[in-house]
Formats: sequence, structure tokens, C-alpha cells
Amino acid sequence: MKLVLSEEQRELREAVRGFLRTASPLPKVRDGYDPQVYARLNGELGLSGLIVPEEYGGAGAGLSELAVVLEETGAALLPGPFLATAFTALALTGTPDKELLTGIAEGRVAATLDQGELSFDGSAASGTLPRVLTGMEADVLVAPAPSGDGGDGGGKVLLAVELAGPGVRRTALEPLDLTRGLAEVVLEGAPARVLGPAPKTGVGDRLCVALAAEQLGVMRAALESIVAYAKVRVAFGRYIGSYQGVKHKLADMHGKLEQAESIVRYAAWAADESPGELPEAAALAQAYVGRACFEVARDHLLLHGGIGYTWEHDAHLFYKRAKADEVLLGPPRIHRARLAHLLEL
Amino acid sequence: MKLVLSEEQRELREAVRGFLRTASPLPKVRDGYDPQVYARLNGELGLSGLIVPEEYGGAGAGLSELAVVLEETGAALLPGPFLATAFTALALTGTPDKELLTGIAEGRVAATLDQGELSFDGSAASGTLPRVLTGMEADVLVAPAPSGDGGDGGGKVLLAVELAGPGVRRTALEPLDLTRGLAEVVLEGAPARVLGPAPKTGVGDRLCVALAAEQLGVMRAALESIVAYAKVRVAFGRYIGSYQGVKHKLADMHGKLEQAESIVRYAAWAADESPGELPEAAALAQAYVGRACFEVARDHLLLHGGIGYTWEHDAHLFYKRAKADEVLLGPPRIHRARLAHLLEL
Amino acid sequence: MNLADYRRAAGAWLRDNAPSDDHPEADGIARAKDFMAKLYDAGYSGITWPERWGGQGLTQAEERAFAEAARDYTLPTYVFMIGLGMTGPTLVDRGTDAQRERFVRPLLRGEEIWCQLFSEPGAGSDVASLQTRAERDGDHWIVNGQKVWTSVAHHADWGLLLARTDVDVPKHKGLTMFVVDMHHPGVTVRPLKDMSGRANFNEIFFDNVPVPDEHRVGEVNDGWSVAVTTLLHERLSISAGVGMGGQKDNPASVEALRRVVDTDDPLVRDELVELHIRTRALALFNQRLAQETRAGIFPGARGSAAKLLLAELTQFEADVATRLVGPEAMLAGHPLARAISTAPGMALGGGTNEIMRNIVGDRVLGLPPEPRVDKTVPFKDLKVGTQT
Amino acid sequence: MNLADYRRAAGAWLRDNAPSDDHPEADGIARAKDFMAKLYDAGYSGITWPERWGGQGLTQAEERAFAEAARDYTLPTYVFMIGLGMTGPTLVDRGTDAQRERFVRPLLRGEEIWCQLFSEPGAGSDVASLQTRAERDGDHWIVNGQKVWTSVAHHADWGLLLARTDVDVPKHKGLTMFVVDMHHPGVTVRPLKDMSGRANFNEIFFDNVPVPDEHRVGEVNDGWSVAVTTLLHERLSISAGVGMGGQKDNPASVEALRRVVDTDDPLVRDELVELHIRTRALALFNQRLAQETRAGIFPGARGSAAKLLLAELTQFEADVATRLVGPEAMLAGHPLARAISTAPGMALGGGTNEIMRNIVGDRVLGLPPEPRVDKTVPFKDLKVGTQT
Repeated sequence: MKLVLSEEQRELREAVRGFLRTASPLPKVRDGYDPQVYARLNGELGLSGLIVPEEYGGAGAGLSELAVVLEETGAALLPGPFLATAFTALALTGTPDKELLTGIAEGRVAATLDQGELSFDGSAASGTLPRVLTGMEADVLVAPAPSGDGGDGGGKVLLAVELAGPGVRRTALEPLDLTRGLAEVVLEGAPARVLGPAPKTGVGDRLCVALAAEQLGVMRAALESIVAYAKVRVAFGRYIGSYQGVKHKLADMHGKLEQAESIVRYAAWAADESPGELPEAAALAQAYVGRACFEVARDHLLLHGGIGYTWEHDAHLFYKRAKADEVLLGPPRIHRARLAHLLEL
Repeated sequence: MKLVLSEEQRELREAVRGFLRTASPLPKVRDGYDPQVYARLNGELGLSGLIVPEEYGGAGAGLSELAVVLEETGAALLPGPFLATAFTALALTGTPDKELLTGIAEGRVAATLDQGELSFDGSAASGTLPRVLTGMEADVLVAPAPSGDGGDGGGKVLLAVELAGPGVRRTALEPLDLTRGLAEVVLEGAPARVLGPAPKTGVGDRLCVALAAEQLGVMRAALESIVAYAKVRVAFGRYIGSYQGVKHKLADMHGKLEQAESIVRYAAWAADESPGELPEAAALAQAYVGRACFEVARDHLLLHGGIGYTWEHDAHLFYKRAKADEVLLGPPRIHRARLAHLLEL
Repeated sequence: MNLADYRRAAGAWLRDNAPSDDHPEADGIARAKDFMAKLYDAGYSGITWPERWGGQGLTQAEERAFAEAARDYTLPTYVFMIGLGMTGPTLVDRGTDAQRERFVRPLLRGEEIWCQLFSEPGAGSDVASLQTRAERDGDHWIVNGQKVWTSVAHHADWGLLLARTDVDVPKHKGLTMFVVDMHHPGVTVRPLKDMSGRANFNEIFFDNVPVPDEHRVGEVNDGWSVAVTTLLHERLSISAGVGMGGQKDNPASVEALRRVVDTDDPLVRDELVELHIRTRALALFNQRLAQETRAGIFPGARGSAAKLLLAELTQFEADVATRLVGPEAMLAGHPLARAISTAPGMALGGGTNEIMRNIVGDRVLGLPPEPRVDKTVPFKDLKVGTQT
Repeated sequence: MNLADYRRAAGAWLRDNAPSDDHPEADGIARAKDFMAKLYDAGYSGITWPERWGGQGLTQAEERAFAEAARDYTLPTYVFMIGLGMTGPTLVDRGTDAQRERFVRPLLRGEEIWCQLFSEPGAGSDVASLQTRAERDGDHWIVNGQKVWTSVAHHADWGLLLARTDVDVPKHKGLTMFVVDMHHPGVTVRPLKDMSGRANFNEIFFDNVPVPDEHRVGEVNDGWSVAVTTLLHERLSISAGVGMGGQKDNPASVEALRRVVDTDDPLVRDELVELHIRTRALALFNQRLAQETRAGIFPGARGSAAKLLLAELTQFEADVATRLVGPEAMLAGHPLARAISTAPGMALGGGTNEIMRNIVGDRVLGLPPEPRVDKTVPFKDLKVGTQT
């Protein structure tokens, strides 16, 4: 088991952190998705190809490396389709589609993955997906459809649909989380391509781990923000961080962060090196980190006092991202139920 | 709805509190049950007959008054069969047995109620009851048995068994809660008397409310103890109660106490005046007060520091009583499940 | 008139006069003022206030009777709440007769709207560390500085302003209270959006705004004691309202949630049970406080415990509701998205949870105070606000 | 010898020499001393300690290898733990050569048992406010006072004693460290039962106990800096052990509970899930700290976060377990009754949760310190202990 970053992973983290600090500072995230930043992220840092296998032009890295990157994009509240594209690449682990993966690796294609099932007539797909992650920003949608090979085996295939193509109607939604878009996507006979059979297991677990890595970044940045504020804000003649009422809460938040990081490292390692442990590790990651992230973001906002309640302050951006992330893969109880199942309780 | 004590109830409280302060101070409770104190409680204050109907020589008071008394016996961690006898009297609400109620009212009879089912041949009872509340101290055991009228209607009767009589073997157990006894009671053809049909509903609710009143007293006394200590104990040159780390916790404990008292008053009022509300109020009382009582007792012990961990200090007496009370009527989830059922969720 | 008659009469009046909607948009202020004038003329504004200054001189009993009759209505009195709940009572308690004569009746009749100008960006929980200056200039004072968290300031005619008049004494001892004309051109009101995107309060900038000395409330440098009066009234009006609001419009209530979540799932049911328990616990506590008040037992600082518990419940219910409902609540227009976005407000307005815990610890439990470094140092030497 | 060989050799030695039971009753001390002597003679006691004073002069790597080999055994080393983990390292760091020569080897070989005498009834979290006096009398010091929470004192030959030697200076500046002979007749050891009823520690009374000046450790009035060394070693030995203990004997573990509770009830399952989540979260954190240590990243005060989390988990698991099992766990002999009775110990030994939060806040997060009133006042004018 590997819970400590390697030298290379630390370098990757520094590179991404440094890049985002200048290319996507917090004041900028309210402007939403910046395709130029996204292009540079993929171009200069090659992040779009990070987990794409080398044979498709990617770096062939694992979830451990992706987690390092997502922690930074999470900490920066980076808008845009990076997480959705990573989700898509993870979904293609079992059904590697050369065209799509090559496009992703080259940074040409932003993709998004939706679990909503489409209907498919062999060449065109139809259906309504009510909340597609970064659906306006993505170029390609990947979603499951019945395989159509008759039988009630319930086999499914993964389809790819060009979102800018015919038969697609997209409507931007106003999300709670201001820093990442959602869109309603209505397909009415949109040309669709079969990527292969939909993997029966493992994809959901990988999404859980990837999301937990983003949440780890969100909570780390939120904690850093309120710790910094507690060192400069004065009330009743002394720094608020010197009051145990604040200090002890921050110490508890730190404990959550330490445990969350440990779980994320473990789950990413399991995804890469010990697939047998992955399902339990993935459910643990969402069950623990999702909750811890929201609690830390909530307390970081509350401890800011009145200023943290204003629109101008960034605290609510973290708070809302944390809440949106907590339920992104469904109501959090599903992860606890899955744990109960996996533990054979 | 009546959530504030009446003048008479306040006087009752003062009388009981004053009596227990001198007759059963905390250092004495480790010695266990003192029959003399119990006799004076019943004689001087007439508490054994408090809720016994007037026609059987009692005061005919309601659960609101009993709650006031139990809060004080709880705060004093009074050892002995007072709660068990009150439980028994509550169980006889629907099947008033003159002999037993008169004995209780006169303070001659200490009783205990057990939910474990006995077998009964029409004149003698058999069965093993593994943990009878103050089973060594009580004179009479009341417990259910199948009514024996044939049929599988499942009708039950309440039996009364003289615990000092033949066919009874009692073994004192060593309970976690040092301040109240438990006994294993084995009946092998012990003479038993039918008190009447076992009431189908309502008894359990009343026990919930009575126990919650005791728990309210336990948590109030625990909070008072640590608040007093926080005003005299010094660390790092100032009183520990001046540190927010302590003060804020005590404030939260106070909030629990306020809510617990409100619920106890409400549930006792419902038992006396609004039976339709009783089941939900009773389940609420155990679900909230039982938990709050243990949390307050736990934190009161922890905030005492090392001294609170010693055998000599009284903190653990409250902590253990709170834990024993929390599960006295069964694992606490049963009260939550009952609430879910009553709310028709 | 006995109380039952009073209440019946109030009910009848409200039936005839209460407006049917409660959204004072566009022409809302004019309509609110019309209603307030009618309310005053009918004798239902300032029920307990002294007759001499325009009140009715009645008791808490009548006020409660009216409040009970009004519970079925949403009256358009929002913009008058600061005046009625805080600044008006402060003037009645601490103003000069001339000030009471000039301000109280128009306030009660809704002719003039008031705001309260205490908090500053650098002085939140610690109001007394404020930096807005008022400097004497003949028979006037010249005000410069910035205030924040000011509700209804964009509609206000007058503001009750706490300003620093001496920096050479400890912070509590160099403050003075004034009534300031919100229409003066040196006053700039800028709406301040909260995290839910709504502009529910304002920032106010004062640029050489003159205030005549006769608009000073209380003695020079005795403003803190006046402010304590105001804050006491604020706390009373908050705790009076705590938990009294109906749950019927609350999308995070058990009643609302049970209609939209899967109650066949035992874990979902148990979350609703937990929410029910906490809601009932606080509601009963509030009812007990109300019953005690009626019985003459003044809740005092225990109201801060209720306010703290309300803040925690408000946060908890929005949190658990969004967890239960899941992704579909994550759109800005969803009622639960609004609930989770406004939930922190309850913990921040009227004192943070930390301040509430201090109050409960100090005043209810009688715990020793925190050592204070800020009570003796001259203000000009004191660390205040945000220090980088 | 390479590390793998070292570990294999250690494993082989343990297989041959580790005793089969771990309950040092009656003759337990003699047997424990026998084992310790064998352990020392085999080269496995003081693995990283300097060779000059009787150690092996090896590295953390060998020590870890031995610890891993020993994980399968419960060695009878409990009574030596204070000496090996705290007082011994303090003497190696801060003692005179004569003291090292005299005390270290017998300590390592288990010939002499040590205890640590810092805490007092009036000085718990705030150790430096202690009141036990040592007064100079020629080439001796005369000790009077009381210590508490002293593990293994009833078996101890020597104690490391922190005493006050000057009351006219601030509290940290008037302390001196000594080695005291626990067999002197002026030393009274009284067992102190904890809330579970077990006598796991002692109270110690000193009545005119003389200590030769050559048993002074460090300079006169510099005892606090020596104590900091000891406490650092204590914290290291606690955090090294945190979460490393096996769960196999823990009656409140998920594994133990699943066998005795009704896992058909979804609410019971969810409680076990919560316990699993918290247990795994802390176990993984501890494993990460261990990996970091191995990689040369010293955990420092982050170990206090792990200790705090362990205290909370220990309390939580005993609490949830008793709630799940219910009435039948309420007998003193039930493993869960013992678990709930000893759970608070983890939060009190080695620093309360509040002290741990201060350490994490101050040293990990770098938050500003609490203002201190006790650092400058002469000890004789300082409020200490319990003041009624």
C-alpha cells in the first residue's frame, strides 16, 4: 500500500498548482469555463492525456496521478470539463475507443459521461438527460444504451454522441455550484457511435475515487483559506485563531483532512495496484471524503463570520462545490449502503 | 400544553431535593440501597403513593408530578427500588390491583416490573429473568405471562410474585451502574397471583417518560457538577471555564438540557392530559433525552480531566447511570423505529 | 375591552385590511407605507409604546393577542422592522424629548423608514471596535467611514449610527450614537448580495456627512451604553421570533421531505426521524420559553441558547435535505438549493454561534470571562479588523 | 547483517524465547525481569541506544524490523515501558555521564524498573504549575509533596521527579529534575483505581525524602526543559503505538460486533458502517504517518491529531457498541461494560482532547497562541490547582 506521494507525483502536483495559481486564480473562476486555460492545461501540462493509455497518445498514468491533479483542480475550483473528461476516460478503461481516447489525449475533445440511459436504433440515439455535467462545454457525450441484441440479458453498450451535431438540443442550467456548468441535453435521433459494451463493474468505483480526490482539494483549500483568515482577523483585540472556539474547530477540520487524504491515497493505490480492494476503498472514499469535504467547507464559511456570507467572498464557492460534489454521484447514502453490502453486514 | 412547573410542582421539587441532599448525598450512594432512606422517602414525603390512585391510599398525582420526583432521584443517583416501583405502579394503571397498589402507596411494598415472559400454571410461575431492575431490593415482581385461556389470541396477564417467597432464587449481579442493582431471578413454581390482563398499550410509553425524567435529572446534575468545577479549577493561570474550549462545550450541553427538559415536560403533560399525543411524545423523549443524557454525562466526565477518570470521583457514577439508562428499555434504536412508525414515514 | 374582545377585534380588522400578497416589489414600499398608516390609525402599531409619543400604552398581553391574530397573515411590515424592533425602542428609552417628538410617531405610522448602522467590515462580532469617525465641527458632527450588513438601508430615511468620537480612550468609551439623514448626498448606499445571490443588505459609505448635535442620542462617548440598549431589543425581537415561523413553507421540513424522498428506505426514514427529533426538541424549548415569559420568568440569555440551536437546526435541515434529495436539488432554482444557500445566514445574523456560546456560558452558566486585552488599551493603540 | 536477515533472526529468537502468556500476576515481575534480561543479552533491548551506555547503536530500521517481528507476540515488557520510552531516553539525552553509567544499562536489562513523577492533583494539563517542593540541604535536596497518575510506581525502583525549587520566579523557571529512590521510607505509594475499578496507576506521597545532588538531571531551575524532552519522548511513544494495536481483542470492533448484533436491521448495519468508516479512516491516517516517517518526513505535532482522533474513536466505538447490544452489556463483567468504562482513558492519558486541539492548532496550523497570564507571574503569586 502506498499512501505517500512519490517524487514524480510531488513534481506533478507542483506543476499543476503553479500553473493554476496564475492561469486560473480564484477571482477568475466566477467567469466560468475558459477554453484557453483548458487548452493550456492539456497542451503545456498534457493533463488531458494523463490517464489515457500510451498507445492512444496518452501518458498511461494511473488514478494515483489523476488524484494528484484533481486535488489541485478541486482546490482551484477550476471550471470546465476537466472532471467530466476524466470521468469519460475512466469509463473507457474497459472499452478503449481509439478515436475518442486519441481526441481526449490530444486535448481536442472534451467529453462528458452520463449514467442516464439513451434509446438507440443502431445509428441514432434519443433521450433526455436532465443534468449533464459540463454539458455545454463538452464536445462528446458518452452514455449507455441497451445493446439492442435482443434478449433480456440487459446488456448495454456505451454510445458516443457529438454534442455539436444534429439532433442535439442543449440548454444551459443555472447550477447551485457556480464554478461548474450543468446542461439539459435532449437527443432526438442524434447520430451515435457504439464504443463497445458498457463495463459491468469498476467504472463507478473509479469515479468515486476521482471525485474524492477533487473533494480532498476542495477541503484542503477551504481549510487553508480559513486558517489564513484566522491569523489576520482580529476580534476583541486579538486574532480570532487564538480563541479556542475557533482553534479547536480548525484542529478538528485538520483531522478530517488528514484522514481524507489518507483514504484518497489508499483508494487511488487500490485502483491502480489492488483491484480487489477497490470497491470497498471507493465506497469508503465517497462515504468519508464527501461528508468531510462539505463539513469543512461549511465550517470554513461559518468561521469567516459575516464576510463569508457575502456573494463577493469566495467562501460560498467552496461550500456550494462541496455540496454539489457530495451528491454528484447520487445521494450519499448509496455509498454507505454499498459499504454495508461489500462488508457483507 | 403545559411546559412550566406549577407552584405545587415546584414545592414538590424543593421538598424532594432538600430531603435527598441530606438523606442521600452523593458520597453515600456508593453504599447502595438504604432501606431507611427509602422508608423516609415514602413516609415523610409520601412518594411511594404519589401516582397511586386515591382510592388505594395514594395521592393520585400524574406523570407530571412523578417526573418532578424522578428528576430529583436521578440527580441524586438514588440507589434502590424507587424507579422500579414507579414502573410497576405505572404498569398497573390499566389493571389496578388493590392489594399491590395499597402496599406500594403505604410504602410497605417495593416492587419491580420485568418484561420477560413467565410461564404460569394457574397458581405458580416459572421462568428465568436475567436482569431484573433492583431485583434484590424489591419485594414483589410483576411480569407478564400467557393468559392460558387457550386460543392463540396471545392474551397476556400480569402476575405478581413474592420475591422472598418459595420457588424464587435471586442472584445479585454486578452492574455497570454502581448506583442501582440488578438481579437474576429464577422462578421454579413460585406462587403467583394474577393481577389482571396485561395492558396492550400505553405502559411502555409511560415507562419511557418516567425514565426520561430520571435522565433529565442525571444530565442536570452532571452539567451542574462540571460547571461548578470549571469555576474553581485553574490551568495555565486561569479558570478552565474561561477557555472557550470548555465554555462552548458547556454551552452546547446547556442547550441539550433545555431541550430535554422541554420534552420531558411535554411528554409528561401528554401522558396526563392528551393521551393521543403520548406515544409520539414518549418515543421522542427516549430518542432525544436518552442520548442527550449520555452525551452530557460523557462530556462532563471528560472535561473534569484526569480526576474524572478516577474511581473516587463521582463523575463515572453519572456516566455509567446515563449509559445504563440509555439502554434500560432496550437498544435506543427501538425508540427511533417507533417514531418512524408513529410518524407514518 | 377584555383580551378576548381585543383579539377578536384585531382579527376582524386584519380580515378586512391585510393585503393578500406579501411581495413588496416595485410599488411595494408605497403599498407597505399605506398599510402601516392604516395599521397605526387602527391602533395596532406601537401597542405597548407610551401614548405620549404616539403609542397605545397597552400591555404585552394586547401585543401578544394581536400577534396571535396576525399569525395567519404575512403583513408587509418588513421594511419597518428595524425601526419598530430596534431603533424606535432605543429612541423611546434613550432619546431626548425633542427626538421622540420628531421621530417616533412617523416611525410607528410607517411614514419614515429606519435602518441601523453599527457593524463594519472590520467590526463584526466585536462591534465596539468600529472605526467610522464622527468629528465635532461647531454644532455639527462630520461623519466619515463605512458600515455594512445594513438591512433596508436603500429604503431608509433615517439611520441610527454608532460612530467613534474619541480614539484616545479604550474602545467602548469613545463611541457616540447619532441619528443620521440617509438622504444626504454624502451617504452612498450600495446593495450587498448574500451568498444566495439576493441583495438583502447593504454597504453604506459616509463621506463628510454632517449630523446636527441635536441628533445625538445619549451623551458624547456614551454611545456604547445606547448600543447595548439597541442590541438588547434586537435580541429580544429575534428570540421572540425564534421557532415561531411556520414550517409550511420550509422545503427542508420533515413534512416537505416526506413527500419527495423514498421513505421505503429505512435509512431515509431514520434521517427524517432525526430531523423530526431535532425540530420538535427546539420547538418545544421555544414554546417553554414563551410559556415562561407569559408566567413572568424572563428568559434572558437563555434566548441565545435557542438562537444557537435554531442556527444549527437550520444548517442541519438544509444539509440533510440536500443529501436525501441528491443531484436534482443542485440547480439554483430548486427550493433546497436556496435552503442550503441561505442556511448559514441564521448562524451569522444577530451574532455568530461562537458569540452565542460565549453568552450562554457567561450569562446563563456564570462561567468566568475570557481575559480581555481590549478593554483598557486606548483605541488608537488597539489591533482591530483584519491585519495582514 | 542486512535488514531481512536481522528480522529473520529476531523472529527466530522470539519464537524460542517469547513467553506464551502475557499476564504478569503474582510472580509476573520476576518473570518479566527474566525475559528482559534475555532480551537484552540477545541484543534486542535498546536497539537504537548508544553502545557506550549499553545500547546496540543500530538504526530505526532495525528497531522497526524487530517491532514487526514482535507484532505477533505480547511481550511482558509493560512494567519497563516508562523507563524504555521516557525516563531512559531523557537520561541518555540530558543526564550526566555518571548517571548514564549508573542507570541506563540496568534499565535496559530490566534489572531496575522506572516511573515518571510529573503530574499532580493540582497540575494535570498544566504540568508546570506543580507544587511538590525540593529544598536544598547541603549536598542533598529534601522533597515534599504529592504526585499522581503514576503508572507502575508500585514496582518501581527509581522515579524521574520534577519538583519546584524556586517559587519566586515564573512557574516554568523554578523547576528542577531529579532521580529519586522509590524505596526510601519517606516515599508512600498508594494505588489509585480508575473508573473501571482497576488500579492502573498510583498516588505517591513524599515526606522529607532526601535526594543527593548528583541525582539532579540538568541544571537547577532548568527542569522544565528536561521535562519537555521527556514529554517529547512520551508523545513519540504514544503516537508510534496509535492505531497499531490489533483489533482482534477489541469487543467494540466491527468484527466483534457483527457476530453479536442483528445485522438484518438496516439501522444496525448503518451503525456498523459508520464505525467501519471511522476505524478505517484513522487506521489509514496512522499508516500514512508511518510511511511518511519511514520516508523521512517526521510527523511532529500531527501525531497529536492522530491521538485526538484515536481518543474520539475509542469513545465512539464503545458508545455505539453498547447502544447496539443494549441491556445485556450493562453488567460489569461484560466486555463492552469494560470498554465503555475505560474509553475515557484514551482522552485523558497523554493530554486531554483540548490540549491535543491546542497542539494541532498551534503547531500544525500555526495559529496564534492564546494570551498567557501564567508565564511572567512569580509562581508564589500564581493561581494554581483548584481554587474554591
